[in-house]
Amino acid sequence: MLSDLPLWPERASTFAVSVDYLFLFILVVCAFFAVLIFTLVLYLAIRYRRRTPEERATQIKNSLPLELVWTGVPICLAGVMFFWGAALFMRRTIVPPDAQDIYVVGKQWMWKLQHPEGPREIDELHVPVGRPFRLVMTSEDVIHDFFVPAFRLKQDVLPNRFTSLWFEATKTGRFHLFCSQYCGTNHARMGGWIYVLEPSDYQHWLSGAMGNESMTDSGAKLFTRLGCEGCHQSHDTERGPTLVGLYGKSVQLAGGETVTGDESYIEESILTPASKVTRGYTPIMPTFLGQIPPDDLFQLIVYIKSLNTPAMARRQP
Amino acid sequence: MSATAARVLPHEDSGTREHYLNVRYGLKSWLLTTDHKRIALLYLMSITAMFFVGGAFAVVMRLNLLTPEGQLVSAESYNKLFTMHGLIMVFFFLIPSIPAVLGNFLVPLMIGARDVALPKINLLSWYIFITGGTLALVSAITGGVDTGCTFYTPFSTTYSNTHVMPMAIGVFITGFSSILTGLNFIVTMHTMRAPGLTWFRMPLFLWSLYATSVIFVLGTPVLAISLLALGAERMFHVGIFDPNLGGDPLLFQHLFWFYSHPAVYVMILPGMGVVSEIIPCFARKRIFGYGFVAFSSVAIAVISFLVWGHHMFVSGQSVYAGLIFSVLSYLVAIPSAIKVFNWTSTLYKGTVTYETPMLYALGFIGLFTIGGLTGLFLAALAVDVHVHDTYFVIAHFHYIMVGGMVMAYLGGIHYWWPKISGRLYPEWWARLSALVVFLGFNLTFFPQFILGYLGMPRRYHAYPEEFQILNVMSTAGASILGVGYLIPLVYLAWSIRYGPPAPSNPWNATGLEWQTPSPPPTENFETTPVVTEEAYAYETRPLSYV
Amino acid sequence: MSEAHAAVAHQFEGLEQQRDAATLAMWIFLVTEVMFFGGLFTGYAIYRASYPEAFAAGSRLCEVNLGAINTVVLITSSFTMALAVRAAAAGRSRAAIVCLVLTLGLGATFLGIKFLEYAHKYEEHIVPGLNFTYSGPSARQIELFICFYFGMTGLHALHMIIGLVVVTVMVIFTARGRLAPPKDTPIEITGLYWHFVDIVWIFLFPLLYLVDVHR
Amino acid sequence: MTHQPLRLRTYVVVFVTLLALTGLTTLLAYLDLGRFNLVVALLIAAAKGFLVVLFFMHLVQTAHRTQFVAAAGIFWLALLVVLTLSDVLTRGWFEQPHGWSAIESNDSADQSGIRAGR
Repeated sequence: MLSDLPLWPERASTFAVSVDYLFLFILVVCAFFAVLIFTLVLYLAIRYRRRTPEERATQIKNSLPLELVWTGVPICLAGVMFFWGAALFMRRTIVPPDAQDIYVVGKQWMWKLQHPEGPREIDELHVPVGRPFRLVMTSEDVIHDFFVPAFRLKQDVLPNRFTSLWFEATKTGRFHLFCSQYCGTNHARMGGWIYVLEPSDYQHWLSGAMGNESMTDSGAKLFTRLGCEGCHQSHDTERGPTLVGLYGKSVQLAGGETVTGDESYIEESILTPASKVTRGYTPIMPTFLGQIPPDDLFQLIVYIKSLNTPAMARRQP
Repeated sequence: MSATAARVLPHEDSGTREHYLNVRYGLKSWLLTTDHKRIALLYLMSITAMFFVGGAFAVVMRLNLLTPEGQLVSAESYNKLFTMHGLIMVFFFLIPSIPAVLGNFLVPLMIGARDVALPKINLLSWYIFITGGTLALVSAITGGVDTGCTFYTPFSTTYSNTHVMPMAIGVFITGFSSILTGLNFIVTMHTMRAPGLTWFRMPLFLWSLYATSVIFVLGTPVLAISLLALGAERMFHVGIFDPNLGGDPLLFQHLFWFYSHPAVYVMILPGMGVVSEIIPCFARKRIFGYGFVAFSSVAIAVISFLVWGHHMFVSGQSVYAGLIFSVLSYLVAIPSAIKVFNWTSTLYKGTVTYETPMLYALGFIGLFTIGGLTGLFLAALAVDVHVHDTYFVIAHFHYIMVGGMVMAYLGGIHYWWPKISGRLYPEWWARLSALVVFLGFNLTFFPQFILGYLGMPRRYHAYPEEFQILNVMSTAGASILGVGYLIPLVYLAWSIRYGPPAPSNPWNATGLEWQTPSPPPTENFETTPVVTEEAYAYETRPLSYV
Repeated sequence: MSEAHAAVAHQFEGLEQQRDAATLAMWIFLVTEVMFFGGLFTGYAIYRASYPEAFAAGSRLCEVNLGAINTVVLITSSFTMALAVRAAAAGRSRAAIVCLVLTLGLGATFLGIKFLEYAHKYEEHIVPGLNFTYSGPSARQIELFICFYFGMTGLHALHMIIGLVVVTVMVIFTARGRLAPPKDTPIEITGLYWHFVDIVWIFLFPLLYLVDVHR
Repeated sequence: MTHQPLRLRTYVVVFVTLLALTGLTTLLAYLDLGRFNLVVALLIAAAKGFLVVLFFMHLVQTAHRTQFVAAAGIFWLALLVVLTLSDVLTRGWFEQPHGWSAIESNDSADQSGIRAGR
């Protein structure tokens, strides 16, 4: 019976292996102290039980060195745990440059995922093994949390804000996806599966799922439909700065400080343009808050990012 | 001043002597009393009722989790169950349990005063508690709340259509009850100590209540303002926390956890104080490292205000803040470790006996150690990424709240029951219930550590099949625990009428509260006692009482 | 908290202990009030750091001259309250009553000016939740600022009203002679509360009105 | 302890200083000091607050423990504000964007460096 009673989930990502080592280290330290305290309490309670009513306890003076020992040792152990944990946390935060983006939208009780090449998925994600992927995530309503126990990774997904989570799968197979931030009635149903495939199977799946157009094309259509072309063209006009090469560039703001052109900046400039006005321009851009659903917003952002490549930039009016 | 008779006989029948219970009768004498002892009993009755209401919710939740599909109750009612279980157990049982019941009863007695500094405010505190409690129960009966006991926005402000407002106002009102209790204790301990009772001769129970009161006074108002803002946001949709209107949901989490993390220390510090009283008494030995245990209570109260960010490591909080809060969270674990080591060393070379309070105290040390150590997993940033919002967290805080605080509360109730009721409880029944509680508790919550690391998220009414075995074990444990908690209710009630009358110092313990008859007269002491000895001077006490 | 009959309540040893307990209790209560307002100040600090321009624009919607007058009114009322406490301690109950009534008048003036400001904002249709129809760049964040404006000054005005009621009770008790020394602790405590409410306004005035006057 | 009352002169001096500081903070607000506007305004407000606390509320004469209580109130408020701001102001520091198709955009040098994000 014990064989199918697993004690920890599969290790299916680079991060999972290192987290398990840290978990084991803390487990060993805590098990040692727990056993130490349990045996000490039981031994002392039994060894020094009152045998006869006349027995007298021998009073002990406090001992400063003993107190310093059991203050110092826990501090050192805690320090090791902190630095190890913090180092791993930084590895979780710094995204490797060659990671490919996938856009995730959490909605009350389902996950909508879209690959830049175009395939859309609901509650499922197909990824090849051995390649890093960065999930750029936002929510349409309340706070959700993208949790994959097999990868030992989770990240809250907040409305009107992008949070990212990167992983590199190391094992093929099917792994649970949960929503682990309470989000309402069917919070328990809001889950799914992560399918990690061999690269060849992944390509096969990708070509099969190419039904709809890539995000860049649908982004371009949106760019024209929403009238962005009127102001943002291949070069600066007096009405609006060009968006060619915006992604990753430092933008000088009217207020004097500089901001990096990342997804959050693009999203904020689309939804609430007046909060970060580029130097030399007046805040005449209308606000699109509440008018563009997050899926379309991702497509616009992918299109704007694609303007970094000269080929796409030439097709701008 | 120590009682001279070696074997203290019940020298006068407490029935004829006038004491705080039989001085006046009738509803008015209870509802308008300013006697801290009667107010303590009013609190005892109200929080016991709330404990069994919250416990009932927990039992239904555990039964629902027997099967992976969770068909016992629907998703909505399961969400309401865990929210109400959390809110009632935390705000209406655990927070007032030791401070308002044992604290109200014992603080004046332990410092040799006739009453707390502000008796009318003490009664007002109980009425505020009852008002808040009624509002919470009304909200529960008329439909319940499904936002989770943390009221996270924007779900609680815009997306939940349950009775969030009455519950938020109920908790808002109850917060002032703990503020007033905390204020009362601080002023009482500062200004009304008996002559000769310096700070370092005070029992450690008072040190832990002092630290708890500091948290009450400094933390609870921030919860009040965050619930007020939540109410305003829910009524006027003005965007304080609504991201679509420019607000930041993380601001609510910051304000909520600024109070709620110190509140979890409010839910353990008094338990530590009770254990620091019980262990020296039944080991007949001075506590080891009095100064260290006292200062670690205050240190816990202060550092607990610096660590709340560890609840938000994966919530979108900045990585820089995560690093700061992780370091400080490890710092707050140190004083707790010091306390555990000092309690264990107190047993060395003592003459230990196993009365029920001692069983609860030894159980507390074991279970609190596990609870505290699992906190180290949650403070490590990388491990918290995996175990945050899973059953690992549920097991961690239940080990501290139920394994620690409720065991200490029951230990304290049994330890001071002769003083409170003037009757002795049946020893063997009490030892049996202590054992049942210990076993039931471990069977309920230890499997949840494994469930947590396996990745079962919390607040799930249905779960994948592979988690079922551990959930069935946990439900089995919960039913044993439920029975374990019912037994004391029966025999303690029985003992009020049929228990043998208790002498003034049944355990022959140190402390001013044992130098007045039990149950004590309304004025507590005929003449204000003078303290001459150190805190736990058991070497000068006469030998055992057995 | 005023023990009308016996000078010392039964649980205290002497008058000194009772006065110590009362003032310490009031100071601790004021600390809870500091943390209570502290929650709003934290929210204000976060949103001002996140939306500096919007908070500057929002602050320009507040009438600085009325705010300045209110600050002067409240500081004067704090002065008269301090004199009242001093007179009561010295047993000059007539002078104490005069100063207390002056404080009442100044407090009422403050509330009058405050509700005048609220009325102006209502006419300009910038009351969040009721009739907020301000449009323009970053209207949402300006509504957030105005919401904090109403939240903070509203809570402060509520504390002013409570203060006025308590001071009125003190005037009645002093007139009846129940607060002659050594039983004048309640007046001192009311003074502490009143000065606290004044200090909250001293911080509210620059944060809400003087954010961006120079542009 | 029943402290002897302060001289009337002290109250008047404190009152006049408070009025002067109110005027000062209003005037200084009309000068464009950039970031320092907020710092100056808060310093003046803190000075006025301390004057009221020390003299009008007799904190100067009360017992040390009451002074400690007042100091604790200010310290805890600072704790709440500073630690919460430590989260908000440093949100963009570590998560740095990376090029989608990784062409070397003009200032990729500080790509991985820490920058004052939003």
